[in-house]
Amino acid sequence: MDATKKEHSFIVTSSPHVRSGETTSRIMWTVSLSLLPALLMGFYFFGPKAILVTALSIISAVASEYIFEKISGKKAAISDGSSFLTGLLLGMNLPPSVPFYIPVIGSIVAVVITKQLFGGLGFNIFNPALIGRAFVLISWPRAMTTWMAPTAAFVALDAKTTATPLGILKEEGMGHLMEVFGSKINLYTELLLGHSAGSLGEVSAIALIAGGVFLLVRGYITWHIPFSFLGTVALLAWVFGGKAGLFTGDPIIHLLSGGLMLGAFFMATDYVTSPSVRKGQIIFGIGCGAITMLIRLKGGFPEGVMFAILLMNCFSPLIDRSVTRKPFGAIKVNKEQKK
Amino acid sequence: MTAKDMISIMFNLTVLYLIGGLILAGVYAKTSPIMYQNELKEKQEALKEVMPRADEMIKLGEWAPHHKHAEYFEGVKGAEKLGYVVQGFGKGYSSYINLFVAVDKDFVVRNVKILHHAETPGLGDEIMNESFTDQFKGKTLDHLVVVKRETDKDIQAITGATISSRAVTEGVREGVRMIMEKMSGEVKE
Amino acid sequence: MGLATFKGGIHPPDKKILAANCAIAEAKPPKTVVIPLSQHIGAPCKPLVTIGQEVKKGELIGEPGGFVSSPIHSSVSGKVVALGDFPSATGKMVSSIVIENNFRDEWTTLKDSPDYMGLSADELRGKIKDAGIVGMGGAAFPTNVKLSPPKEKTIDVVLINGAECEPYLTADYRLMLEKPAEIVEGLKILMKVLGVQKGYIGIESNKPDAVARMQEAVKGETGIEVYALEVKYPQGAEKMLIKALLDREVPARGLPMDVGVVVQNVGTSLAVYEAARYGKPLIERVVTVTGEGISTPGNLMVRIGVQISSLIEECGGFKNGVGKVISGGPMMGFAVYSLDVPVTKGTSGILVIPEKDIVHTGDFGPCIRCGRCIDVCPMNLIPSMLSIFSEKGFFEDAREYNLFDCFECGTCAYVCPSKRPIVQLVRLAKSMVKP
Amino acid sequence: MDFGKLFELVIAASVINNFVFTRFLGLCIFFGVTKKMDTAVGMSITFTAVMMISAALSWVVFKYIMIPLDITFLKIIIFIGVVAAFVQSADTIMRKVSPGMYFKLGVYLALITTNCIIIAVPLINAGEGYNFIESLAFGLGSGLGFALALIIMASIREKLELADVPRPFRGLPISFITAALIALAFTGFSGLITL
Amino acid sequence: MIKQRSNWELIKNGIFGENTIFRMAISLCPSIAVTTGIRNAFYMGIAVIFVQVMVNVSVSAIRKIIHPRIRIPIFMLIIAGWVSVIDMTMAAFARPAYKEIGLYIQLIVAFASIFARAEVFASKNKMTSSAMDGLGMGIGFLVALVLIGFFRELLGKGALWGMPIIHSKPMLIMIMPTGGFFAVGFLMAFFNWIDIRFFGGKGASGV
Ligand SMILES: Cc1cc2nc3c(=O)[nH]c(=O)nc-3n(C[C@H](O)[C@H](O)[C@H](O)COP(=O)(O)O)c2cc1C
Ligand SMILES: Cc1cc2nc3c(=O)[nH]c(=O)nc-3n(C[C@H](O)[C@H](O)[C@H](O)COP(=O)(O)O)c2cc1C
Ligand SMILES: Cc1cc2nc3c(=O)[nH]c(=O)nc-3n(C[C@H](O)[C@H](O)[C@H](O)COP(=O)(O)O)c2cc1C
Ligand SMILES: Cc1cc2nc3c(=O)[nH]c(=O)nc-3n(C[C@H](O)[C@H](O)[C@H](O)CO)c2cc1C
Ligand code: SF4
Ligand code: SF4
Ligand code: SF4
Ligand code: SF4
Ligand code: FES
Repeated sequence: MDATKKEHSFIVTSSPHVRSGETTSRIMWTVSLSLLPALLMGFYFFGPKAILVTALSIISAVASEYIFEKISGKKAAISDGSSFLTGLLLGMNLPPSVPFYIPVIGSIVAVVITKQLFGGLGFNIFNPALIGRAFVLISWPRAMTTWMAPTAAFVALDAKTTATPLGILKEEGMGHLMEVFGSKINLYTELLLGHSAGSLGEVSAIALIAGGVFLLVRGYITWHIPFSFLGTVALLAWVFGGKAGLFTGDPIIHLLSGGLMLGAFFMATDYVTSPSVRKGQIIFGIGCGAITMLIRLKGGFPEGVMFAILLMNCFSPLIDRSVTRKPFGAIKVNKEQKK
Repeated sequence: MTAKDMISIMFNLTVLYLIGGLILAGVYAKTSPIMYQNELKEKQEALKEVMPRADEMIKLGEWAPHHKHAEYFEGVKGAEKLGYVVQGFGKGYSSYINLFVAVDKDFVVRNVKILHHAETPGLGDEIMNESFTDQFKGKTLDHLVVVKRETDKDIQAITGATISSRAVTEGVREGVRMIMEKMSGEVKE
Repeated sequence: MGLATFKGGIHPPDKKILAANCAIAEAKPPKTVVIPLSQHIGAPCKPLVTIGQEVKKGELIGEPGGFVSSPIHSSVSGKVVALGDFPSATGKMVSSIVIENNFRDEWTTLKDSPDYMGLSADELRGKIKDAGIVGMGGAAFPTNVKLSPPKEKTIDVVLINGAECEPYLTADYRLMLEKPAEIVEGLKILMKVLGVQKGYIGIESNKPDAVARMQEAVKGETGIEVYALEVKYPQGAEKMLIKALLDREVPARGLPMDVGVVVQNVGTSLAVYEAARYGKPLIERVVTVTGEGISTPGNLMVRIGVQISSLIEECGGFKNGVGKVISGGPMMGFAVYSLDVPVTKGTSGILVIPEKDIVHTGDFGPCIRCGRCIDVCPMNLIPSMLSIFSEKGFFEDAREYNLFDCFECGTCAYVCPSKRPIVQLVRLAKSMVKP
Repeated sequence: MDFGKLFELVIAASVINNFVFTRFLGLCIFFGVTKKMDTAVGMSITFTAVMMISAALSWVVFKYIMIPLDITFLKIIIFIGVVAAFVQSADTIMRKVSPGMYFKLGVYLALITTNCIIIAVPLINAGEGYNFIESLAFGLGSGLGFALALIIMASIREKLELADVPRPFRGLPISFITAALIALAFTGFSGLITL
Repeated sequence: MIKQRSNWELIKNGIFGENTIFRMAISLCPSIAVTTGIRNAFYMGIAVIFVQVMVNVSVSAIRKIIHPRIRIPIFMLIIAGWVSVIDMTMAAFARPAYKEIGLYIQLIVAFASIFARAEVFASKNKMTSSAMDGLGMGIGFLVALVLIGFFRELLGKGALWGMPIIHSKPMLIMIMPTGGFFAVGFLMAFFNWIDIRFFGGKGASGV
């Protein structure tokens, strides 16, 4: 058999022999890119502090991933961009005024405890960035619930603190919110632009929507989670949101404020920690929406998106397990068996 | 099983119950009065704290804020009526906050003491701090409201713990209102 | 009303243009041919010749080794020079007969029958069997077996599969352009054999001229129709084809005949005609030799048993650095490790991919659960879980996830951003557990 | 005792003050039976049932025997006795009545008496001075909450089977960390209902 | 347990070999519930030592006369009895701590570990060694709790036994449920690592 001794030696791998151009790292970097508008808005409104916080969390996220993989002898895969994205999202989820150790510890918790200890990319149960945020929120609630007021452009560095729109809504009610923002229209525009207190990447609804739509169009995420999430929130806000009784709530405020847009488009959609069968994703989205509104309206926190997503993360293995698909031709088989 | 087993089981049980019973009864006899004393002592001390000048506390009655069992007292020094101490409850962040509020005869708050709470350590539990409770001193009913900015007329919320702050204030306010309604009936001169 | 199709599927760039416009050319006669004794699903053949024996072109040299099996004929006239194991496209060694061509092209006497339509179903089936015809669309399943369904199954449609959904390949396309009438005749024969009134021909709409040709050819025929299909891989998979054209779902693990259908590739249909009309055995087929790695792509009429090496020579040899040589299409074909591999009845194409275009899947990433594979799987499976279970050795669980409904079309692996070798893992799992 | 309050009690007991994630009870079982989904489910069913019934029983005993006799200081002995006796009889009855079910769930009965929730529920009921209905509601809530915890945990651990967790963390440690993260998620419910 | 071991071995076994929490992974609840500070952890440990020792002693004392048929119930009775004793005693004399960990003291009655030792060891051995075994087990438990408590209080309150140590902002999370699970998880992992690294064990503690 001189076949093997031929002048050519060919690559012999199993079919298929052609692959699509899509790669994991390309996905991660594209998602990061689509977050850029919102990030820039954050920088614009909150100035250098915001930049520092974001940079810190990205750097420490990537670094801790690299170090962990070195120590545990895995082949370092920071180039896949997932830890970068985690760091970025964590940064965007923090108040701009937090002390430096918060983004650092948050990132370490996110990447090392939440992701690597569970087996690394693809195996983590919980959304790393959000666990990172929850961890620091519970550890230093004070620092994490003092919000600096948006100071357009890089001027005033001695930023003064205020409450977030949702905070006001919860603690002092609609009336006071109107006092602060003047008219409803004014409020909406401010929320859309992001000229309000909040986490540095969550404030500008319009920029986030732009990014989300971009991802949808390019097929990096599907409509199932974001739409079922947003839809549920809007519905519940309208039905139960109003002080004047049922069906008097204002869905728009709830849609535009807080981390909802960021959560619905970029965090609930995390492939790894959400169900992968589309039917399951709708359940997931509805669950997120319901819990978000439960916490916002009745809970101890003004904002509920983070906890809602984390709670649904707990359930996604269960959902994935119970929502299965019937293979092509399956029903027929059963019929046959009945016969 | 045989009669013999029966007997031995019987024997076992009786002996054990005897010994066990004796020990437990003994311990109970020893400890229960102490427990009782402890509880009494704590209450008395708390009362004394909120109204130091009083040398006697007369229990006037009971009421049920938030369906909880609460009492209220009158503090007297000799013949002089100093004022009242009311036990109140406020619905906090993760627990009901149980407190004493002392008011003088014209229902101005003199003192507030948190008896028990299970708020978040390092956050909600700062309601225990003097800096917070002292705000109540000298306040009258209409100023027992929480605001979230600098104030001297009203009660300023602890940042990051508005809910707990509110709970305490509400507990105090309800107590004061209750005692006013109760007393303004009789204690009118 | 859009084109007929199925749920799932993908649109890989169809590189058909490379060879689409090359008319089918007769490949130059080979010096020797290596004819494997098992080119079909089912039992291998028993050799009927001995070393040194002279054989004529078309002479029977291997007889069926069982019911699901198919005879084998010499594709040249000449002398048997060797009997033994030779490499095959799948990488296995199979016992084959090597015949040295004497270039005289003497045919054995073929029993042709001008009024073949007059023959009875059984006679026709006999001719098809003796001609050693097997499915030329992929799995090379003995056609006569397909044509003898068990009593309880009533067949009412014959489908001719002209989808040719695999990128690059144009063999079926050229046949439809150049031999439409014969293909239709073949279809009519198949219908007669099965006693069926309806015959459909399904062609992907990226071959409009082929559609037109076939439509012409079926003018006046009763019960035969031509349909254009949406361009989507794996439109040609028979289950998908049947779903698309008849909206019938072949039961999981079932066969087309369970829904009253028999699917045959256009090439098969042609072979059936030639067998019925001229009694010509299946000794040659159209092979598309193509790919960016080959100098002058083309469609060749090739004798069964010709070694790939000579085809590649004939097409001007390799260019810009060979990476892979594939027998079949890029989605389902087999990468060969040696050019000695012979063309068989099931070989629809030889594809040469240059080094630079190879996607190296050696160090594939973890599954990021993006769900792309789930969306495209034509069989509605959850490939991600199949691959993970198989990778971690939980084969039983893989079976719970309908492992055995997977027909290894490779659609999932094509889209996977982590470049996971899903099909390979599926095959591994299939080999580790019973269905 | 209006209905809303009962509902709140059940929700609070099951989700907000979830026994496992906020009161740290029943951990042995929690980590013990959540390796496989079916065991978790079996345990959940058995557990919720036992929980409610023993809550009811011990309430009756407490109200009509211990308080009148003023032997509340024996509550530990008596409650454990009640629970143990009930579980024992349940065991025997099940074995007689439906051996099939016993085969499925019997094993868990054995485990239950060495689980602190089962004794915690009567103690808490007694401490909080709940009335009969409330005690039932509390038992039910606790049971459901525990079932929820078990099932979530089982589904997660089955998924973790496939992950390559660093060696020292395999088994219990990673399970504890998982529990930690679930507990973290559950703090989202804190402040929702205050009892 | 059958082969006789010296008292010292028995105690060592309780602390390391069969450490209730880190090795056997039973009686886990208190390891999280009462470890927000070493003070509570310590009191809990003491209570458990007391109960374990007394139970072992009494069981071994009556092991000869006890009738097999009622062994289990009797054991439970004994455990419950001793638990009540320590419960009332602490309620009376250690009120501040008791207010916080009272429920868990009472729950000792359900600890698998106590019953297991009585059943597996005390009912087969003579009083002294039973006492030692109980002591070992108890101490092992106490050590584990205090260790966990140490980290949680230090990180979570920046204090030890209520005394402030660190004056920067503490990590509240450590004294919350989450922190408890974290602490135990990481300590277990740490001991597994030691086991793997230095004793060539296979780690994977308990379950
Ligand atoms: C872990 C955690 C615990 C909290 N505990 C309390 C608490 O005990 N009392 C309280 O009033 N707020 C508590 N909060 C804050 C509330 O969620 C809410 O944000 C705050 O009361 C709003 O007050 P602010 O407007 O002054 O920030 C806690 C927050 C977190 C994250
Ligand atoms: C094991 C096996 C048995 C088959 N039996 C029959 C049959 O009895 N009747 C039939 O019409 N087709 C039968 N087929 C042919 C299939 O329907 C199908 O046409 C053949 O596998 C080629 O399909 P492919 O080219 O899509 O792989 C069989 C196929 C296989 C693999
Ligand atoms: C993924 C997949 C794609 C296929 N595509 C085609 C195709 O495009 N054309 C074709 O003739 N057969 C195709 N086949 C084979 C058909 O399923 C079917 O077996 C064949 O057409 C039956 O006819 P035959 O027995 O004459 O080969 C494909 C099979 C699979 C599994
Ligand atoms: C659409 C999308 C959303 C993502 N969202 C998150 C996220 O919210 N938090 C995060 O840590 N990583 C996110 N990632 C990155 C990555 O999936 C995540 O780190 C994995 O959970 C790591 O295993 C996202 C990735 C994609 C493609
Ligand atoms: S693999 Fe080849 S035979 Fe099968 S469908 Fe594709 S092109 Fe046709
Ligand atoms: S791989 Fe599966 S589908 Fe393809 S031929 Fe083999 S058994 Fe049939
Ligand atoms: S190879 Fe199997 S799993 Fe993948 S898409 Fe095709 S049928 Fe589905
Ligand atoms: S496409 Fe690849 S990465 Fe995406 S889910 Fe499927 S297997 Fe996983
Ligand atoms: S101590 Fe084991 S279950 Fe609570």
